[in-house]
Amino acid sequence: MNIGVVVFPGSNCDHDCAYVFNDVLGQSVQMIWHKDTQLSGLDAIVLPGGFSYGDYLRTGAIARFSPVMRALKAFADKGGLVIGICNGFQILLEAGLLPGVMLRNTSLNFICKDVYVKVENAATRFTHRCESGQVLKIPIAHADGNYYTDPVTLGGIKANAQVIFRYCTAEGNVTPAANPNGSLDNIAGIMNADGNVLGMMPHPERSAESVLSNEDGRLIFLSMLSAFGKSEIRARPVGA
Amino acid sequence: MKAIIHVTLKQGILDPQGKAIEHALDSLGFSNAANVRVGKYLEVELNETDRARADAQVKRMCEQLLANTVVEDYRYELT
Amino acid sequence: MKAIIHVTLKQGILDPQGKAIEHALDSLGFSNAANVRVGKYLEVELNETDRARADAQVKRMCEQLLANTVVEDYRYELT
Amino acid sequence: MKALVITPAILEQHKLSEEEYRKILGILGREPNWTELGMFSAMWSEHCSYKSSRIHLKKLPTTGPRVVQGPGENAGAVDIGDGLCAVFKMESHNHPSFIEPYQGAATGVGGILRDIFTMGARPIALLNSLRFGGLESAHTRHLLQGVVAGIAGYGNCMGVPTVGGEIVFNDIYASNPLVNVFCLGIAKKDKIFLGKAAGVGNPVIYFGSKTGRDGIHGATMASDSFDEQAAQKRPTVQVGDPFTEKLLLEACLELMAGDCLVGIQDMGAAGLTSSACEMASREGTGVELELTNVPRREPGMTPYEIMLSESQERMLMVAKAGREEEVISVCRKWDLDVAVIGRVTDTGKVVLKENGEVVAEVPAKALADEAPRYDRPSAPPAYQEMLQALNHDALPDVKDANGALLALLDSPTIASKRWVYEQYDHMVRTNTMVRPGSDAAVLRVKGTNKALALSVDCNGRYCLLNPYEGAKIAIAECARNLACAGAEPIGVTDCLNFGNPQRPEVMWQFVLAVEGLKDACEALHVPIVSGNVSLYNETNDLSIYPTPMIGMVGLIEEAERTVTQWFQRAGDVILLLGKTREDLGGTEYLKVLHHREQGSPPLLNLQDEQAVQACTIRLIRAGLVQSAHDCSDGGLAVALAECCISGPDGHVGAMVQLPLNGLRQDALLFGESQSRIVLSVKPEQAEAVLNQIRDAGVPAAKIGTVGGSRFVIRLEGDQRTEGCTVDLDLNVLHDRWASAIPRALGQN
Ligand SMILES: Nc1ncnc2c1ncn2[C@@H]1O[C@H](COP(=O)(O)OP(=O)(O)O)[C@@H](O)[C@H]1O
Ligand SMILES: [Mg+2]
Repeated sequence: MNIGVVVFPGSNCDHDCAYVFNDVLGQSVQMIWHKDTQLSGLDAIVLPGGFSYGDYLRTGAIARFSPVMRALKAFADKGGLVIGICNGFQILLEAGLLPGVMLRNTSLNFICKDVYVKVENAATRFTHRCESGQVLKIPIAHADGNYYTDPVTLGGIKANAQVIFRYCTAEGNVTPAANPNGSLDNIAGIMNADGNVLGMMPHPERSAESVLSNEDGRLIFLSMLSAFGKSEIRARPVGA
Repeated sequence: MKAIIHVTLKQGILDPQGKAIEHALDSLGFSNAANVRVGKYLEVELNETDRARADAQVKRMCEQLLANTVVEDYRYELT
Repeated sequence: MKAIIHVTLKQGILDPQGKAIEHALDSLGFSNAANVRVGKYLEVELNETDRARADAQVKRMCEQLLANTVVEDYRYELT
Repeated sequence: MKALVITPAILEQHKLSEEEYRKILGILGREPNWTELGMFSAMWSEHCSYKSSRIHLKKLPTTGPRVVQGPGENAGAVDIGDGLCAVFKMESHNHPSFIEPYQGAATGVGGILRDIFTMGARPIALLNSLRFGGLESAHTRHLLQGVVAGIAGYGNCMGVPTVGGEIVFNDIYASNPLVNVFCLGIAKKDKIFLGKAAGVGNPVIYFGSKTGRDGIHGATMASDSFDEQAAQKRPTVQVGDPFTEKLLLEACLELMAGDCLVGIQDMGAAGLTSSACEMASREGTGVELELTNVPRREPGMTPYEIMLSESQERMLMVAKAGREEEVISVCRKWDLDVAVIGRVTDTGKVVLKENGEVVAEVPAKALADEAPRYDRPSAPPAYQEMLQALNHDALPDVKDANGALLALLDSPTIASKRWVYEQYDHMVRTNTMVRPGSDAAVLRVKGTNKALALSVDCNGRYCLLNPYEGAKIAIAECARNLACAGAEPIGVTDCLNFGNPQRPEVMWQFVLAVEGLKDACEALHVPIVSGNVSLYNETNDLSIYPTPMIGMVGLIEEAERTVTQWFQRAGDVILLLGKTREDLGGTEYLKVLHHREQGSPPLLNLQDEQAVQACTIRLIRAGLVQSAHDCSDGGLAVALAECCISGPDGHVGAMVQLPLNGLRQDALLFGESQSRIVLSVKPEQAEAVLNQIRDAGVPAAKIGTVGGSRFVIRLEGDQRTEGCTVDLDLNVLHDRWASAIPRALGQN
């Protein structure tokens, strides 16, 4: 599978995403500079986490004007797979590829920790290797992950099964206490109506290797692979 | 010409920052402070002498970049 | 009574945010925008009818919490 | 060049003594002008010149088979095999953080990161050591929140994980908090870059942010004590821009991957002055700069201001002649300001021009290396004997062991630091195998089978009571933390925070502490490869405790062979390595329960320490250990409690029995005897492991079993029937420990 990882000024999980797809799962990875306007030969594109443009003004607000975004939109319009993780999710929101906005965490603090998310829809190209209702442990690391949208939009994405992950307890209960940042309805990840663009705040690339003592996030990448009829090529040992 | 721009959260949208400040004010003893709302304030110098053109430009800046109109309102003055 | 508060970076203090916005405006084609400075804008409702007391309070709020007077200036109005 | 009338007031303002000024006159053979005076003032400040500390620092062991770069460069480098080096250093940002906690701490992180990536290393880990006053003070709470947010704000944005650190709260730091930041990066061994201006005629290139009037004279301020006037120094505050630094990092590493670079140095303290003169001085060359080419943020800046500005996120580099375009295009790609501002010369001088006219001319070596060195008088303080005198018999033994343990876990110095490290991205770069919360952080090294363990440590109270022993213990404890992760120590960096060196008692502390570091490093065979000295940490004549902070790096050959501090499984057997003595002096117990900071710190026998550590590492590498935790603040009872409650996935109880052996109860439970480690091992392997430990000549005992929902310590041989045991519900224990800091901040 050919994966493109977009590098914005200030992206800082770009290497991590490339490492997972390339070194851990054995796929071919291409780094895409934010000024590139041609995207060819790619099966899926990752918008990685980080602080594009320092997160100044609003998270993702400046990055969405990067030249690459037009090509990315065209890629998505043609059905290409796009996954935005953390800052990538924020950029997708600002760019209008996904509905809603991110507000500051209710604590106002940056929060880095493991959270549990419940797979609300396992019939997607990003989650079909999970069970419906499965609880995944995946870390978050953000200051602006408080998802918000208007009630009409919310009703729409819920009715359409576009809410993919919700913050929950280890047992899978979606409770206010399990909500780390104040997100509406405990939303941790959503998808577009066509099912080819996913945004999620938790970082699956940080939980995809046994050496990091957590492989839950790998299920998302494996789902993407098998959506293309691929499987991981080699499971690498530690570090390698 | 200089544009003075205010970007504020729309009425009804939860303002986590405002709430946190309200809480902090309260614990500092300012118990009569309420409904704190936090917005952004921007100053932009414009190399432009035509008022109408400047106006149109600032409006576009706000719409495109400075405010997220899904949740934010903006207003500006030119001086 | 309501306090309208502006908190801005002192002259000469680096404003990374303003710099990044200026750069973004430039690449969006607003090449005549310059010297972007970003500050905070706050609205605080005060359960207080005495103007002088309100004034003193807001001043203390700014000094103690709302502005970081090491790097920021503040100004306010009461309405 | 305009001559200048130098008055005593001007010298005072520049923190130069009459004698130093005479030396400057001798060097120049004339009066300096304003710019030159400013340059000398900055470079000869304590902060830049180490004038009071240098002769003592010479004694530190800095060599070893793994050392690739020792002290003197931007950071030290140690060989970790596979063609790679670990590049690391620690820096203080104490004064700026007191003036403006957020920006002070943030720019501290920015500075140490630049030190690492200037060497050609990609930073992969940050740690921090913090000292604050007691959390009862609103100002301290403000400082703590600001500093933590500043470290988070900068490190998180850079995408460098903050994987560990330590915090101590003690009123002595109330008006002089310490903010020390450690950074480690990985570089190819044959691609280490140094700060040298080699090759006459090569271009000197400036890149990064523009220069503003920020932080002018930061270096001299760092060598200043505080008083009520501190507020007036505020305009010198520097604001960090981590976004620009991230671009600077990527641009540097991209440039370094090519071959157009000759030398590079960041502009830290003393800004353009220090980078220019140090680069020339190291190579014995000179540089000539045209200041009008320096990118500036503000109009009307004078040469003085340009040379002394400490604006952040700036670099100076010497490139190969003719390769300027390559450098410029990489910088432009990353949206950085860049300008050729001068050339390398063979004059040995830093020559500054403005519009072609010479405005300053100073020998580079004189600025960088010829600052006066002082062997300042040292003498023990009059109160030293009183401090050390502690009559144990006058202290009643502990009556309520449960209460005492809870009080210790509630002490912010011992309590969980989760509130802090949850604000730090500690996982970015996906190397963090062991996150904050265990004795040492562990990071795998991509492309190898290895891992690195990192720890920072220092007990300032021990150092107050006995600077020599305290410093030894700082090294030993840091190494012990690494040993508990199965790592062999391979390199040390330090950050020596002391009071005013012009006070003989402070010098006495300093000299003894350096002796202690030396002896401990030699005994544990670990070199010091980089470091920093922060003096004048005093406010209104009150000096901080001597605080020689230590950062240590350990190597784990097989990444998977590492363990954490928390108990793993019910049924495992708990072993205690090392000997428990009546070590109550200087303990956290004495402070929290008896409100005394007195006595002699625990004695440390370096041979015993070495044996305990080597044995622990060997057992972990053999896969025989389930968990390992060292005993430090709060002693054995606290260490055991932490083994029960500090794991990320829930708690596990323990049933422990300790023979009293004639010791006081409080000494046994809360004394801080050194060289002790708590291991848990599988029951079927317990006997064999115990024999191995004893064969290694290390005292050890089986002291209990893991399991249950309570934490219980029974004292064998105690005659009393009441209050002589610890017996607590795990949730009670955990809540007290976990909520202490948020509670103190009013955030629970
Ligand atoms: N300022 C800090 N930043 C990040 N992590 C911290 C900080 N202070 C403490 N920690 C983490 O909390 C844990 C406990 O710290 P500490 O009690 O100092 O450990 P030790 O006594 O073993 O050195 C360690 O894992 C440490 O890395
Ligand atoms: Mg420890």
